[in-house]
Amino acid sequence: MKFAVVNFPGSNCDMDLFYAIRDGIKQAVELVDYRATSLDGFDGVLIPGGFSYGDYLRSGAIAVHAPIVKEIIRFANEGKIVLGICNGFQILTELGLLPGALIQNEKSRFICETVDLEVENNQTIFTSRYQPKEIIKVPIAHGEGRYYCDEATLQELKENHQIIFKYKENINGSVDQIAGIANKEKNVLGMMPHPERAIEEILGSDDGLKLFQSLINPEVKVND
Amino acid sequence: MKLVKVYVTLKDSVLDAQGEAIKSAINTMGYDKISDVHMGKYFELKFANDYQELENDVDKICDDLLANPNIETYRYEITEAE
Amino acid sequence: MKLVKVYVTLKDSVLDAQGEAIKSAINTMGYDKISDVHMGKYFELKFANDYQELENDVDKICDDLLANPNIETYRYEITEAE
Amino acid sequence: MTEPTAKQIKDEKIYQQWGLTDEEYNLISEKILHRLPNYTEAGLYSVMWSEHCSYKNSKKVLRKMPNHSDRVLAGPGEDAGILDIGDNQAVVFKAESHNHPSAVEPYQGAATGVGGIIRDIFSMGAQPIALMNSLKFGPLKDGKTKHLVNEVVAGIGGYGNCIGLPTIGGEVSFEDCYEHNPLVNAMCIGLLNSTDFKHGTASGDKNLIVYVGAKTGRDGIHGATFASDEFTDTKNKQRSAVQVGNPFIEKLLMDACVEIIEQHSNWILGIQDMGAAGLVSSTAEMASKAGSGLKLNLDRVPQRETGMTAYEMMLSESQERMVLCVKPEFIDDVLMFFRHFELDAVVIGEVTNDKQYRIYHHNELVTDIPVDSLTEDVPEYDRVEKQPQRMIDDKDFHFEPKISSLKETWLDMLRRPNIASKKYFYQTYDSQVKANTLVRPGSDAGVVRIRGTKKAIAVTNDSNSKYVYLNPFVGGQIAVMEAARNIVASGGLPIGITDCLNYGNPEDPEAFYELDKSVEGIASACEIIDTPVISGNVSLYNEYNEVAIYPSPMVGMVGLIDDIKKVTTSDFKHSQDLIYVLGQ
Ligand SMILES: Nc1ncnc2c1ncn2[C@@H]1O[C@H](COP(=O)(O)OP(=O)(O)O)[C@@H](O)[C@H]1O
Repeated sequence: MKFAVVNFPGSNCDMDLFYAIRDGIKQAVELVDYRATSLDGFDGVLIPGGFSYGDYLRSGAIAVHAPIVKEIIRFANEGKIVLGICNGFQILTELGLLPGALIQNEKSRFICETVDLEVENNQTIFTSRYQPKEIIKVPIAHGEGRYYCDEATLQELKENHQIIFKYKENINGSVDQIAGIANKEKNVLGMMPHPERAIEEILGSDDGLKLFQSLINPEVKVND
Repeated sequence: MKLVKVYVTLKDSVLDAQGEAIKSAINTMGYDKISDVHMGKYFELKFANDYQELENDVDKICDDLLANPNIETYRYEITEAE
Repeated sequence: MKLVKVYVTLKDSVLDAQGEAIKSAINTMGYDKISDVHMGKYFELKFANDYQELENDVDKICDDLLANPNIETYRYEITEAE
Repeated sequence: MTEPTAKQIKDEKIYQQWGLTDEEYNLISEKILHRLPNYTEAGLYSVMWSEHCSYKNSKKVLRKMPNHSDRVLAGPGEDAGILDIGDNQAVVFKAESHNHPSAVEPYQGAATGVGGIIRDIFSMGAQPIALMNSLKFGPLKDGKTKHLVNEVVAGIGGYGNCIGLPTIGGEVSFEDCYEHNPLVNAMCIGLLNSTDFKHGTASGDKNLIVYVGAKTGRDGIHGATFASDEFTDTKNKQRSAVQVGNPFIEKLLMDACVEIIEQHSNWILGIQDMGAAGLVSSTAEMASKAGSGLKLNLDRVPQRETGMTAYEMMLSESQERMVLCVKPEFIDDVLMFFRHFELDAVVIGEVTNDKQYRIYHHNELVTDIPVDSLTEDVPEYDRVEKQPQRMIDDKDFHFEPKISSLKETWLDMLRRPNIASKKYFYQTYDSQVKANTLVRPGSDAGVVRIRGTKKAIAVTNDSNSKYVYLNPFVGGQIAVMEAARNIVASGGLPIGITDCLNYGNPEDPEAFYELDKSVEGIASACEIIDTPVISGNVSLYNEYNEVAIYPSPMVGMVGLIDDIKKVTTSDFKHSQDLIYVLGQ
């Protein structure tokens, strides 16, 4: 498979994601500039963490006006893989590809920690390698990671099993402890934690690796 | 020149974490009779004087960029500036 | 209840990185007749109605916390609120 | 506003307000120029002759530090020092203080301190890989100090997190003497993927001087002079020498500079960041080091504000700007290259071979002075030193701790802010971005691996100003040795240090003694363990109402770990493990 890592001005986890694909799951991967107008030839598009456009105004708000975004929308609508991590998640909500918004952490400070996540839904192309309800260790690093949506949206997320990851402990004040959600079709995933920082034991955890492995063999179910 | 002043605030249903933090800082400073603090954003946009359909465009700029309708509301005033 | 609205803006000589980024985003969106964008902060503070020397304390809160006189200026309005 | 004339500057002694003494002014007009300097020229001298830019009070002391070893590729004198780590790779590092700006505008002061030190690293062509910081504040007793601490920490985090460099360690301490004079020292470590690097020089007649990065505004004018002055109650308010940072632009600038040097090394002859005293300091140093002269046309400088004078433009400390020296045949390539990163890049002047420094503004020659008079020919001072009275008085003092309840004392100690965990602070720094961090803040040293090799780099920041206050020489030694223990305890071999020397007014003989003797202590310890001092920074005049801070040298040490399997951390691992105590 071949993946695109979209590089916005100010993205700073682009190479981490690049290495996760190249070294972690040994697949083809290319950095794609925000000015590009085509994602032809790619099987999945990954939007990295960082501070696109300095996170000025609101995180992710300015990035949605970059040229590549039209292609990301097309890609998502065609049912192809779209994964947004941290700033990538913020961009996907600003774009409306995912519901809700990410706002300043409850304690109003940036938090960098490795936290426990619970895999809420392992029946997706992103999570099929995880056990149901598996607890995984994944780093977070964000100041605006509190997931917010209104009551009706939350009901919908629950009914459609769109909540993919939850924090074990509500570290940032997110509604329903939400750490990651997918769209209804489950081909677009946004998450605040950084699985690409958890692909080697030596860095503290390799629990993020299964997420990337799920992408290349979506049909394989590891749970018995 | 037209000067447009835009005020963006969080919806009441959304917890204003920064407002809370500032409130407790104000308390720490010794002012305890403050009951509520909210923090929002304030913008000043300048446009050419002969701008057609300014209001229409300001609405769009607010909707598409300056405010996120999921969490925020906005209001604005259009004034004359030199 | 007294409602104090505080507007904090960067001094003219101070770099407004956010304003510049927002301006170029507005240009990218196709509105090119915008000549200037500045971003500031907006606060709403609520105080008890019988607050003595409100103005005095608001000045101090602004000077010491809400604005930094080295880079920012502020103005405020005191209004009545229910 | 009309600028004072050369005669007014002399008659009204305006130069004094800028920090020049009568002797210095006379030296300039009588021995160097043989005429009176005009307003712009006097401004250039006053800022370049400040302690912050010239080290005129500390140079003699700094020479005592060892700066050679088998690994040293570049030592003091460049934007940052460089150490060979084998396999055609090198580490580049430096620390910088931003004490005064942080006292005035804590968030921006701290943030721009981080921004400045990052530029020092990538201007050497190195890829920055990690950040550290050392912070000292007054006791955490009132809202004011808490606010200051929160803002400084937020500023450090705000810049580093946004630009995407992991902050892998540092230190925070609290002491009465820092209440009005907090210390904010930041360090950056970079990796050079080749042992050849770019000097900050401007050489070769007719080669072009290129300005890259953010536009110039009126911010931070006289910041360097400001850093060479004390605080008093009355001065506090009127200061406005604070610049604000834009980490977003710096990220673009960093990526562009690293890439252009890595991929198009032949296009660029020299590169330097515009730090303290911005345009004048960077360009004058580049020309002087190369033995060249320079012509600059200020009308070409990208400007954020209108109506700026030559004086303002030359002294502005607007952030996120670099100066390059480029061969004319590659100029189009270079300009195009930066434009692709959406950065301003313009030719603002050219190199000459007559060692004169000439500035044109609105088609007028506004400065025409020997370039070396701004850099190499700055007078050096031999300050008088005297052992502090307290050391003489307390010579026989012995302290015997009286402990009635070991448990109570223990718990009481753990509660002290200086001993308690600093997680509340470092949790707000992204310590893992780039996915190379093997040891995060909270252990003895931060450790980052070098991707693609078995190696890793360990870094620590250490200072204990109380020891230095009690005995400057021994205190200096202790700082180095503590750093070395932290490196060794992390599995590394200490290979070199950088430092920030934070002291009071050097014109006070006791303060100068503290500086001199503690540097001798640092030097002697560095000799013993073969850790050359390859870069550093001096911050003097840290005083408030004439009371100085404790002498506070900060040592930033770097260690090499040849195999990441050898990385060790400080926490106890399993119950039943045996605990050993090594040493005396
Ligand atoms: N305390 C010190 N120990 C060793 N070298 C130092 C020290 N202070 C300054 N230097 C060196 O002197 C040079 C000039 O430093 P500085 O003026 O801080 O650089 P800049 O302001 O251009 O970043 C640098 O090479 C720096 O490493």
